[in-house]
Amino acid sequence: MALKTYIEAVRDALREEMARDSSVFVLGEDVGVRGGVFRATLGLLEEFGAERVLDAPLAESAIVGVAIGASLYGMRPVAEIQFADFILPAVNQIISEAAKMRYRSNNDWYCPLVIRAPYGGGVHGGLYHSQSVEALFYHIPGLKVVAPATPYDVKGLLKAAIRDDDPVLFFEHKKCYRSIRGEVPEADYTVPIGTARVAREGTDITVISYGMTLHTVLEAANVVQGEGISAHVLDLRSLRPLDESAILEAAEKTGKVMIVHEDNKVGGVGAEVAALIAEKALFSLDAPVMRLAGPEVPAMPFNPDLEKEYVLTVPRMARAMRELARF
Amino acid sequence: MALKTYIEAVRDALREEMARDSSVFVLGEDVGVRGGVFRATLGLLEEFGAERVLDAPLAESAIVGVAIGASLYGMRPVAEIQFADFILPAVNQIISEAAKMRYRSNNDWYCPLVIRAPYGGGVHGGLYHSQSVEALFYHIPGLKVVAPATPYDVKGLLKAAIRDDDPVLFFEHKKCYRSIRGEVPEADYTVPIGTARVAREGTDITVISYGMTLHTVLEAANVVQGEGISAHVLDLRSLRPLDESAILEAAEKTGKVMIVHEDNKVGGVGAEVAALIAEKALFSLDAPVMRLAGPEVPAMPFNPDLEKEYVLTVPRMARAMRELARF
Amino acid sequence: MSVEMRNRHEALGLSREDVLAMYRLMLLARRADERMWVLNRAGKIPFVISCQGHEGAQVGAAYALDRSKDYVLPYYRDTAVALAFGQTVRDLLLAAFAKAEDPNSGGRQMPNHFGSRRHRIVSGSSPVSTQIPHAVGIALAARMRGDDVVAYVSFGEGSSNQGDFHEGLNFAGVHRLPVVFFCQNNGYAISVPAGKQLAAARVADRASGYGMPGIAVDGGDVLEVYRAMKAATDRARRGEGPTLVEARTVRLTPHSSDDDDRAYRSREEMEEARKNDPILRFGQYLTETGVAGEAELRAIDHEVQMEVDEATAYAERAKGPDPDELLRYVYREG
Amino acid sequence: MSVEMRNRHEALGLSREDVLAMYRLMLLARRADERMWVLNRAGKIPFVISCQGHEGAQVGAAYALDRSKDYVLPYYRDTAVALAFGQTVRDLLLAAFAKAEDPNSGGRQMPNHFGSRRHRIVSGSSPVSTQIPHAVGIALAARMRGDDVVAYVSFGEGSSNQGDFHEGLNFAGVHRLPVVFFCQNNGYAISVPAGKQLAAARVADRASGYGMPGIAVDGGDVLEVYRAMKAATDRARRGEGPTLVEARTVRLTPHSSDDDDRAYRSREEMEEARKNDPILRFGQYLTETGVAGEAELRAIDHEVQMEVDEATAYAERAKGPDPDELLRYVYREG
Ligand SMILES: Cc1ncc(C[n+]2csc(CCOP(=O)(O)OP(=O)(O)O)c2C)c(N)n1
Ligand SMILES: Cc1ncc(C[n+]2csc(CCOP(=O)(O)OP(=O)(O)O)c2C)c(N)n1
Ligand SMILES: [Mg+2]
Ligand SMILES: [Mg+2]
Repeated sequence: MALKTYIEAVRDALREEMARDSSVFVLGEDVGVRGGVFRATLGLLEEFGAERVLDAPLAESAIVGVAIGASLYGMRPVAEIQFADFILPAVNQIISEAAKMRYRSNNDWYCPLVIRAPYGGGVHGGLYHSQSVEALFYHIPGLKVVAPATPYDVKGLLKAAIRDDDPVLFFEHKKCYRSIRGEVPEADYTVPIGTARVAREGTDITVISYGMTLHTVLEAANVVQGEGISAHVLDLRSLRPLDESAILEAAEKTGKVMIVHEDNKVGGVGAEVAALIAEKALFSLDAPVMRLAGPEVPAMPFNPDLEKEYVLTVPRMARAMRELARF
Repeated sequence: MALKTYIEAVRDALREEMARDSSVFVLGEDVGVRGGVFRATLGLLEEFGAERVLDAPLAESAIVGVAIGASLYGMRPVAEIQFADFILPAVNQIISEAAKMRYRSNNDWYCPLVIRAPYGGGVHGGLYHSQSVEALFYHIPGLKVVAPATPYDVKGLLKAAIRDDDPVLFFEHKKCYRSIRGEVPEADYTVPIGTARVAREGTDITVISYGMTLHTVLEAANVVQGEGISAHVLDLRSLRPLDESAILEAAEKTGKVMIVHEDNKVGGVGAEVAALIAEKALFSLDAPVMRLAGPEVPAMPFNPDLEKEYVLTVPRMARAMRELARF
Repeated sequence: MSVEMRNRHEALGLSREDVLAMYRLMLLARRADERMWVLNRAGKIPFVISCQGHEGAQVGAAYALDRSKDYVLPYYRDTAVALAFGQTVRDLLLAAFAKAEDPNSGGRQMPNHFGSRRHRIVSGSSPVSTQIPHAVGIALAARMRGDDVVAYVSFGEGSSNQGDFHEGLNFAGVHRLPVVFFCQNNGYAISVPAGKQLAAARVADRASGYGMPGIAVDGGDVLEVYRAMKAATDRARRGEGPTLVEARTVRLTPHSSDDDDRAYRSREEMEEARKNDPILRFGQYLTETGVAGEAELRAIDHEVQMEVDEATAYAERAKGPDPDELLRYVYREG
Repeated sequence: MSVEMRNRHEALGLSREDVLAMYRLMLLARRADERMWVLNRAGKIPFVISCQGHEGAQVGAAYALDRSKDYVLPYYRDTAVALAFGQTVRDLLLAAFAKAEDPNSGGRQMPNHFGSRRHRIVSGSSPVSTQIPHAVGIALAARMRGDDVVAYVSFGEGSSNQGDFHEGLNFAGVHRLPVVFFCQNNGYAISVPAGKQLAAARVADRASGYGMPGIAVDGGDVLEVYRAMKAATDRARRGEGPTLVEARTVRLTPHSSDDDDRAYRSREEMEEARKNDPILRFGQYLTETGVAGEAELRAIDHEVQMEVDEATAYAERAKGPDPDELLRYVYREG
């Protein structure tokens, strides 16, 4: 095992999959000589050549649309959207085309396609380099959506996504890129899409999260542990399909559930998780299902004080955990 | 009061608002001489001229983007998207631009803009002329989203939307267009955005819905009434903002809640409604919060048997109501 | 009649058999289309969208491709292209009746949403122009794999105003990919005339903005379309990059069975359009050049009608999809 | 020196005061920009995106507009346009420090995301090219209202590959709207050279696809830009419709403070680019034509530097937004 950063795990997964399978290639803005603005594709151009590491024109709908076409031909494109905020021009290609290809052709055509996009804030990105966009996609049948929190899961899920025969949106929290490190095996492995992971065992309250906030949740869990509150933490990892049984099991374990995400609350992933629990584990509940999420504003402001005000901090989470535990 | 169809209410609202305020104009595909493919804009060209009834090139991002620009100048454009399915190329303009304009400019610029789009299925529209797309937008701060079920609400809400100083997505269920009739006052009136409406008083179960399925719910409620089940029915009308207090009140009234929509279940509007109830009315509940929604498939197929299999029918709803009442 | 006129098809390398097959194909598409309107008006099928008036452009284009290996991404009017690439009239009618055997979608999509892997016809959707970047991706992938493949993609002039047109052509231009972009300009996008859709004199004028040639041809003349498309596919095959070809056609029907075009097209205009019926014009060419006599053409028509009758009977009787199919193939199964 | 050369600005109707004011504006934008890099490297501001190398194009364009009534939709490099339309160096620095008084956004947006209603500068965002249809809508609305307004909208050559470019220009072409589309072509989109962005020789070549004139000019020559833009705005004002103007510029900095361009640009190329510095070139023109002496230009620079110093001090001390502001102005209040 080696200690790797989150972004190294992205890069390793890409390199290993490209070496393993000649139908894998990457395309996107600045992915070539620049190695991506976050350096996720660094070195790939040198190793695999310009044909398989394609600097695309600045046009996201074409990046996704061309990738769809290539995937129909049997390639396995990994498209990079430079910032998740800029996936919006490609929504039509993603939802009308990639998501519906297999269904509309009655299983005749399909898209083995991965779309990687750095999302999330807390990095002084301002309104348009900080957004969480997963809620626009986790609703859509035909898509798979993952949002890993650890380098281990990044590598295993990205490999699984590339080998998947259906379109996968792969959301990388950009604040994790360099701040999160973890053990990553040398040997080849995958993490199955659609499975959550218990990130912390606990008995008093259940906290469900994903991405960067998972780490804040774990920190806050340590804080309240000192006060005698034992938090059980579930990392969703996959947002579509959601791991229903893991969610219900975690909810039933403590009967007190809090869902945490950076994205704003209304209609966010937490809505579905809460609804699922209200539907299938209602009588295990000892407290209302709590959601701690970003505020109902369009995005995270650039000004650092406003940004801080937006972000869910350890103290805010710890406060919510205490409240839930006391209930 | 006059008996009007749903689409007549759309047309009347447009005509009256255009006559009242010279800054109101409509643009979209085939809205001019053709009067819209559903005939929502019939007669407007003759009455208000080609400058205010603009046949736009076949390009939804431009239709919305140009409408945004005009709204910034002080006009009140009403953009028609021919089918809600085709709103997807305009998602970037809607979410990145219209929704964020006021916030990003610190209240200096804003978009008094309405986007009308016929949505929903059951009319042999196949995969791409039947979709419900409201879940992509009800999550987005900065937008308002309405989806009326009756001619009265269509007219009152469309007028309110046109007079609103923020962008409103106005979703018209195309199956309602000619099949739903109702009383509409002659005098000018508006229905405030963000308010739900009790569509039926009842005491045993609460059913929450909107759009076409509201009518099926009411039919099913009549069916189970004969069996001694009294259903309380709430018509959401607005999907963003949701009328939280009306939802909680309706839930508390019977303690047994079912949410119904045509859109698929995961991450649909019902998720937020259920989550809200699980958060704020949990201890009033006598039964799990039930959701009856479209299946997790990309869209409604063209074949009539498959379409029928997709649609939520009166018997299916009645069955679910009985189940909930028995709980 | 001049010798050049007589020899037009021969000069293009097309044999007598070729041009008769082309004529037959055009007629087959037309008669199948006409049948669907009859079925629609009889309440038997809910929707029709037509190729009528476009058959010359489509057959000219399809014959310029290598039907044994090229890929096509047709749009909803491209009935004759689907037939040229191997779909049958039965297939068309199975789709019209939305039966289980519909090769495009098993009855899930509207008619004329073509797609069948074994014919290298890529599945299409309703939102216009999304197929344009797909064609570019197919061409890119084929080149990566070292395959000799040209991708054909078609669309209307109205659809050439979508962002995906621009982004797709630009990508293909930059990477010099083997794609032929085929615009069937019938002068209308539903009710909106071309002049309100675009200010350029010709859609083909857009090509220079993508560093590729743009050719406009008379789409009512199947041989002229063949000539232009052959040059474009040859160019693509030689690795010289994409071409935008615009064929001026006529739309001989309303936009679809849901449309009524009397509000926006005069009957005089329709009369004019009918004079440009590509089947009429090609029939005249064949008789005037002595390739075939009137009787021979009538015989073809008769044969084609029988084929359409048989297909209709078959498709009407065919099984619909099992209702359980609703939930299948959202993701890979097994 | 020839007479024509001497009189170039006079022939364009620009007075000595005009050209000195233009020079000052270019320098003001440059010095403010340079200051931001210093502040960034000192860790005082998190982000800079530059106008350096584009000032000639921008000032030439802004002067061709009517700064008392036209609307501008600038992109993030358009510092000099924002200044020309009334924003001050203080405003620029307030935005750089993301302070409450930032006129664009109250500190919510990144620097250089210009917008202030009182200056008729329309609020911009980060996703490129979205502003292009907005400019078209502004022009449409102004014409509906009968107002004499031209809308200016700018963007890079990379951004001219977005669908919104195509859709926006097409709409304006069809409706002959008073918009000037101003492409600042600096040869790069972050690291990707223009040749990988588009295959057309010039972005201006795209204009014919929209039925409008397309003009390419040397963006390092402020007077040439002024000439081309004046023709375009005059045309727009006469009701003759839109124009696409492409100004070839140089990007004298990395893409932004987050970029490192050494991986993709040689130092020789940068040296070449510096020779095309529009400020250098305009300074030479002014001295060679005798409009101003070296000393005079130095005096302007001194004055400008003082203005930047004052602005920096003010902005650094200014109040940040109250944290409660986070939740405000999502919708209309009250
Ligand atoms: C994105 C999108 N918007 C709107 C429509 C509705 N629509 C279907 S066909 C059509 C007109 C297409 O015109 P054109 O491209 O000229 O093709 P034609 O039908 O004339 O062959 C429209 C507006 C659609 N299918 N997709
Ligand atoms: C839709 C979108 N995709 C990607 C980006 C990230 N991005 C910011 S600037 C830029 C390059 C722009 O190049 P160009 O248009 O040539 O303008 P320049 O910066 O060279 O002046 C990119 C890719 C973005 N802002 N918006
Ligand atoms: Mg057309
Ligand atoms: Mg550039």
